[in-house]
Amino acid sequence: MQEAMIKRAKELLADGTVNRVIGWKKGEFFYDATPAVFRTAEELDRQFIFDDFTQANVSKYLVKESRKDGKILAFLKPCDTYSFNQLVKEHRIIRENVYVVGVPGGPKLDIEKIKAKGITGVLSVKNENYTLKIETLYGTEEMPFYEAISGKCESCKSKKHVAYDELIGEDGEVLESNRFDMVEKLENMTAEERFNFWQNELSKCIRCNACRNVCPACTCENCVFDNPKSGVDNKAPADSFEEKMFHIIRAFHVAGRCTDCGECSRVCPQNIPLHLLNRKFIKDINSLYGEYQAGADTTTKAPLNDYNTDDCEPSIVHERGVE
Amino acid sequence: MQVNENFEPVIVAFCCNWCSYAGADLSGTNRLNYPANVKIIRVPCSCRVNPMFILRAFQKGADGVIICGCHPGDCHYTSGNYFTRRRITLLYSMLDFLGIERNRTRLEWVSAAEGAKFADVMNQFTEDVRKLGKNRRLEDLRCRKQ
Amino acid sequence: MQRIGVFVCHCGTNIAATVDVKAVAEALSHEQGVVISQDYQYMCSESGQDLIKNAVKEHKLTGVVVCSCSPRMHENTFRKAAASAGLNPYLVEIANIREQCSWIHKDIASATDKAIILGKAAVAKVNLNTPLTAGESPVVKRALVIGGGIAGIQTALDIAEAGFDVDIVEKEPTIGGKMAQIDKTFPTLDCAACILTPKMVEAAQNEHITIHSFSEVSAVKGFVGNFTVTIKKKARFVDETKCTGCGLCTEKCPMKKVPNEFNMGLDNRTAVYIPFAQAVPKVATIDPNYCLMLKNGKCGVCSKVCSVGAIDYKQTDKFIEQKYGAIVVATGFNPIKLDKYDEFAYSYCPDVVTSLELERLMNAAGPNGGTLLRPSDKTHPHTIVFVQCVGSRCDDSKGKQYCSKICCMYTAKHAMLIREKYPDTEVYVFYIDVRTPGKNFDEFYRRAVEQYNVHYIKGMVGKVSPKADGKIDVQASDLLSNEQLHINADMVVLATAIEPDKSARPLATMLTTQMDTNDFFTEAHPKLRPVESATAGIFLSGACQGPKDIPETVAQASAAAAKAIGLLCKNSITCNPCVAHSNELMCNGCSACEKVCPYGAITYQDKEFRMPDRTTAIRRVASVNPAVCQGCGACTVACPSGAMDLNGFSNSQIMAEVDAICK
Amino acid sequence: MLKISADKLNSLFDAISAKQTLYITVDNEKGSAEYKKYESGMTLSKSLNTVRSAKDFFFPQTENLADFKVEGKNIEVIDVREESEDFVVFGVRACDARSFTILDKVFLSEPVDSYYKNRREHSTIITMACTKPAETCFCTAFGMDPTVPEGDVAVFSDGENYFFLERTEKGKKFIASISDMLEDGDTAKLNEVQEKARNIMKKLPLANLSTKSFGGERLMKHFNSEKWAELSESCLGCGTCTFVCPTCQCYDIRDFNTGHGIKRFRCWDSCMYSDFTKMAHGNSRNSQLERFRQRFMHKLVYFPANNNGEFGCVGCGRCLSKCPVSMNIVKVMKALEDKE
Amino acid sequence: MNKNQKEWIDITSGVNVCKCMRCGKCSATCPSYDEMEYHPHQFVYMVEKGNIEPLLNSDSLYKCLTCFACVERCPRGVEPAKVVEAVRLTAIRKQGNNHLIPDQIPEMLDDDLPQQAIVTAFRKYTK
Repeated sequence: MQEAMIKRAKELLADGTVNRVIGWKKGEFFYDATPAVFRTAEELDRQFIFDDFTQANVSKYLVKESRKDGKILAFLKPCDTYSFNQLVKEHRIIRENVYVVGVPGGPKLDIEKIKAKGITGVLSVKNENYTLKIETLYGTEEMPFYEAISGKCESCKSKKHVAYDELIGEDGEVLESNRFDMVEKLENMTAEERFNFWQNELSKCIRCNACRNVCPACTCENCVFDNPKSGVDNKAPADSFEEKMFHIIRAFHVAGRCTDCGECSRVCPQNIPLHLLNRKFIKDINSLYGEYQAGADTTTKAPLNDYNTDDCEPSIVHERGVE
Repeated sequence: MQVNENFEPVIVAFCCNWCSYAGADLSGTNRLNYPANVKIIRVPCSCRVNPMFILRAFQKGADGVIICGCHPGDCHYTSGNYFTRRRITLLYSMLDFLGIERNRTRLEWVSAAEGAKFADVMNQFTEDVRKLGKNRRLEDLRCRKQ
Repeated sequence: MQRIGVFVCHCGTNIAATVDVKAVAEALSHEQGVVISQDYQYMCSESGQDLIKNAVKEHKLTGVVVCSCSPRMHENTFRKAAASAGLNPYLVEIANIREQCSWIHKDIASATDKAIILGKAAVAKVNLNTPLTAGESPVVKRALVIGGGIAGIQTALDIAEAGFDVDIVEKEPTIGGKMAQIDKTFPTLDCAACILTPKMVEAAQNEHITIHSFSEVSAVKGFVGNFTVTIKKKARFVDETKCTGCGLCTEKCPMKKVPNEFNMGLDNRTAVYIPFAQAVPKVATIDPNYCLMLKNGKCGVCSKVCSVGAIDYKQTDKFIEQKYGAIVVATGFNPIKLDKYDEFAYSYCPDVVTSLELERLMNAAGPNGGTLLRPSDKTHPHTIVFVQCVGSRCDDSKGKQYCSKICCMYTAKHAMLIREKYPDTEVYVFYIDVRTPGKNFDEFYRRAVEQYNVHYIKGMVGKVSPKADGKIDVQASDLLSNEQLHINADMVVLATAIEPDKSARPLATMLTTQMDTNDFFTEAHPKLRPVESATAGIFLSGACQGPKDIPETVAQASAAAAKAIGLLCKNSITCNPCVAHSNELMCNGCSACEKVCPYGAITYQDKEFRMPDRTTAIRRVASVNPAVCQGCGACTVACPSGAMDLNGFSNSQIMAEVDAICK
Repeated sequence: MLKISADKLNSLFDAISAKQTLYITVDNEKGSAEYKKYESGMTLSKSLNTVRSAKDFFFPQTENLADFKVEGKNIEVIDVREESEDFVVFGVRACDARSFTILDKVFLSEPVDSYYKNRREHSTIITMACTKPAETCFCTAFGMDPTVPEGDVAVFSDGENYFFLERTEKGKKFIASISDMLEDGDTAKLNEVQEKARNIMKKLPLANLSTKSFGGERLMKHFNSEKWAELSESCLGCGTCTFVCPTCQCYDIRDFNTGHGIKRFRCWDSCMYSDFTKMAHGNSRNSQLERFRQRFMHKLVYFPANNNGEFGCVGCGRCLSKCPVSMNIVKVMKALEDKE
Repeated sequence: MNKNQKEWIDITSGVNVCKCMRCGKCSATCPSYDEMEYHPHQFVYMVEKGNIEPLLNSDSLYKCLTCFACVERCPRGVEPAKVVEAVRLTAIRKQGNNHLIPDQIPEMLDDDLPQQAIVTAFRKYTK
């Protein structure tokens, strides 16, 4: 797959439809590829990589890149295309400055899952019919492929490219995913248990803003948390309230716009399940206002920017579920 | 958890200028009593209430926040309260998801003619919040008054 | 540094009774930025306002807080006072310590604490106020009157008199409303048609007035001075321009079994009809539910006989869009349904009629040509019983709580007319109280009792039961002689309660005006602004605002017209300065605000910006048209980065109020 | 050297925590380690290092500096400092231990930071030698021998028991206080374990990372290098690297209005943030390239220039694994090396 | 004006007698109006004035058929039948004031009087 992408990229560079390519660049090890912009075929050959570990969502970079001159080629996985569409709908990406090539998503692996199993000093990983052979400094280890799948791919919601000018490999379709199971489990807990669960999780937050800066829905020019005049600019996790305020407001700002791409939970250094907050909003919107997938197209109004006269009343929150 | 009897909850009410604020005035002209814990902030429309204000109130020590607006269909700005209804339903559902007690937050449609309803809602809401006791789950420890 | 003046009002004893105003003034004097804090007996009085003016000049104040009654009452008074002293009117904040504090708490300590907190919140807000100047927006010199009864006609005539164009939208085929159905009017007994039809003709001929009969308002957009209204002209299958009103088609139409609404269903009319002789516009209308041609395609007699070819079976509803500066609501009233009052046997005895049906029975153009006959067997009635307050003053779910105001007078009128025309007929009126306030009203009622000896019996009718021989047994109690009467009556007339027209509720939603629980339009202020609605630019004329008789309706119609003229004669009106504004540096151009704006006040343009990293870039930013924006604030919450803020109720101001309250 | 058998370690912990508060490294349910206040029954963490470094004990993420009581117009200042109680931190790795010496250079040099000093004096650091370094470790590049860590007391494990070696005066006193539970033991097996660890160090992928092309004197060359554009293009400016880094010492001072007074607190700040060192005219480094360059120049050039060659990085490898886009100091060093 | 007797009647009847607007509709629909000395609207008016003595020893207490026509038709929601019942209970509850004594019954019987009427009357008129 990587070779096909490099070949196609070189063709498009050569015939001038694009003057640069955004993809992933090899890192020090086999798993730390960095999103990068390539301008020459030589750079592509030397550094371009696309394998089981390149899972970063590059659509957020296109906000800045699409404003530069010249057209850019972007390799987008199915979940990235939803974010891309959402950003196009909000006029953050100038659609005609981007040439989108859809690449197959496929379950990506997460090195953190391997390390969490206590395997350290990892040198290389090979996948032999769904069991991973891991070379480490301390001998070789084995691990079933499915246990190393990244969190966001485990609950993958769709393999369908919703925005592309061209496709490499065939297009998948929307999947029936169990992404709301954990949300339901939490909903069935009592209020006391839920509060303790979140108190324990959110108190670990070190306010590093990685979740906000990686989120393709969080592209404000001047975020409300950086602007002292907004009244909610808090930088210090003085006690549990600051994080709750930050995460509730952030979840609310992306409510109805979050495409559930899972990047926020992937990048959190403290492994807080932040995607559960966004999924709670998605589950509520689906159950109260009708199925809605952000980024499925670039026209329908986001649920919070729309209404219909017979919406349910907020007291529904009091009547349902466990007290 | 036991609730001491002389606990006086702090309740912030956001009332929309055209309906519920007029309803509050009407309950005043009819001398319908409701507890003094409720303090009203006037906003042009219930759709002006930003979730940040609600969280700010809880942060600074409020024990209950209630939002009052015009009945859907009566809004002076035609669609203001429809947006409020969606935003507040999602926000309250999220607060419930985080384990905050449900009776600390409420939304009530009160028209300018429903002075009695306004007083009843405020009495009942203050009682609900008094039963729950001081807001411990969503307060900022630094703002806690000794 | 802010220099704020705090003024705490006693409001006589309204506030001072349960709030220690001295303590409030003293407590607020320590607040940040407060330089002067004093209390006074009546802040809204002339001397009270002078207090503010002098303080502004003397202490060079940059903000004023008045702790008094509701801002809905005297915000403008205090703003004007501050403005006349040179302070920007929008640097004045009101703390409502009367309706929302002193009047509703008995315990002085807690009421005073609350007043202090509300004062602190107002001071915190005024610290962050910015001076605002009201913008201007153009006024369309055209008025719309919804409803063509006497109220609508009178208002339209007065507005036209002032030289402005007026459109009347009437849902019936003709204007005239309920008054056209009335026989004589009290207290002068002159015939309703004689005083109404000249006005209808005048309205038709006035070149400033256009009448949209058989039409309804289907959508209203915009705001004061700039309403865009969509009028649905219902299909009447007759070309208004061609029809001369000769009535030939109504004679020849084979379908004669249609219940005639104009005569309250007491007689029938043809499928193609003209409601009554003096109808304006005098144009036929075809009733699609009964016309054989429209229902099953067979007939077409009317198009054959019509000499000018005005009949057009293919006509469909037409929609016109029109811009207006002011809208006057004159939707009028209807008698309530009596199906829940089976004790009066209205639904199963034809001789039990409502007063409006009696009007038709006695009217010359009525079903029996003016002679009063019993609807069942067309014989002359010898005893008629009138029952007052049917459905009015009822505290149960069946009827209305309010008194319908006009029944006592029109029942006295009916009784007097019957006694005068048919001296042999006995007339009994069962009443709870006779309410005849107003000029010459009581004298009129006493004449009915003394000269025409109508029997007024204090006591309510309990049961009306028609007997086999056609007579009706009325069982009532006579409270003064403390006995139960059984009267053998030929006819029973029920003085039915009146309620607003059914079209009022959807119309209120379109106009975003307020309504009370009985569906009457709520006036801006019951005593001081009875003919305006709380929504600027929308006025109330006639019974849509509450039960009232013709003299009052005409008075209020002219008042509404005066108010509308007051608005239309301005070239532009100062509009609400508390509108949204976008901070272009922080705007993402994501058009979330544009989607939630009910008035479409937000547009986007590409502007060049110097970015933080010293490059220049073209960015799509929002800009709010202050003339169109009404300041609802929906956009400020839809905007994630807080770029969109609202003058007068900005994010920081509301947060400051929240902080002051939770302190 | 004094030792204690592995199974009696918990009773040692109980003894220590009886006298003063003890923090040890514990594995949490997410598979990563963190420092926790010791309660009996906790087991020492098996993983290599914690996510949040030990600097949090001396330079906490948020710390109240002073309170102001506001009554209407008069303000009263309240000093909130109180003497820190003694505490012991067990399980610090060599890299984190070296980070304390770096932080000491910053906070304990004139003008001395009293908050930091107060905590530093009341602490006793017990470090543990590394036996299974991860591929992201490169502490050897900064002249550190992880098998013999610094700190007050160094602890070595040879599988069955733990050997204690005092490294400073404070460490000596500490060992004396628990000497009744320790007994002497030969270190033959220990030296063998250390030898095995050392040659693994040599085999680490980043073992031969050299720092000779960095330091104070190459400031202009690195500052004007045109590689920064390519290196910084993927950086999101989030601040994870600075908050997990044991040697980052920048902080911001802010006031918080609690409604009945003002709390002045200091909190970690990240040079990657857009409002870092934001002044009246704005932020002097207003593009992500300048902020990115500032972070690594500070670690590799500015800090050594001010501290006679001592680098600002201790090679713990946290920023390598925690950066959302996997851009880190190793890639920067490799990109900026003088290629002879 | 017997204060506590009026309050007791207000409580047992659960009726707020001040709501009556003196329209007389209850008496108008009362089927046994003629037999009663005091009519339903008078019950309400006299209880409101507290003038209860004449009601207690008048026979009209036992003429009320409890058909509840007055309750159904009262426009103000005052329930006259309950007021009558409350006054009747006040009367019966006095010592030895049972309106119906068992040995009176035989001569009251006539064959078309339904047996059920006797049972309900006995329950209504005795303590």
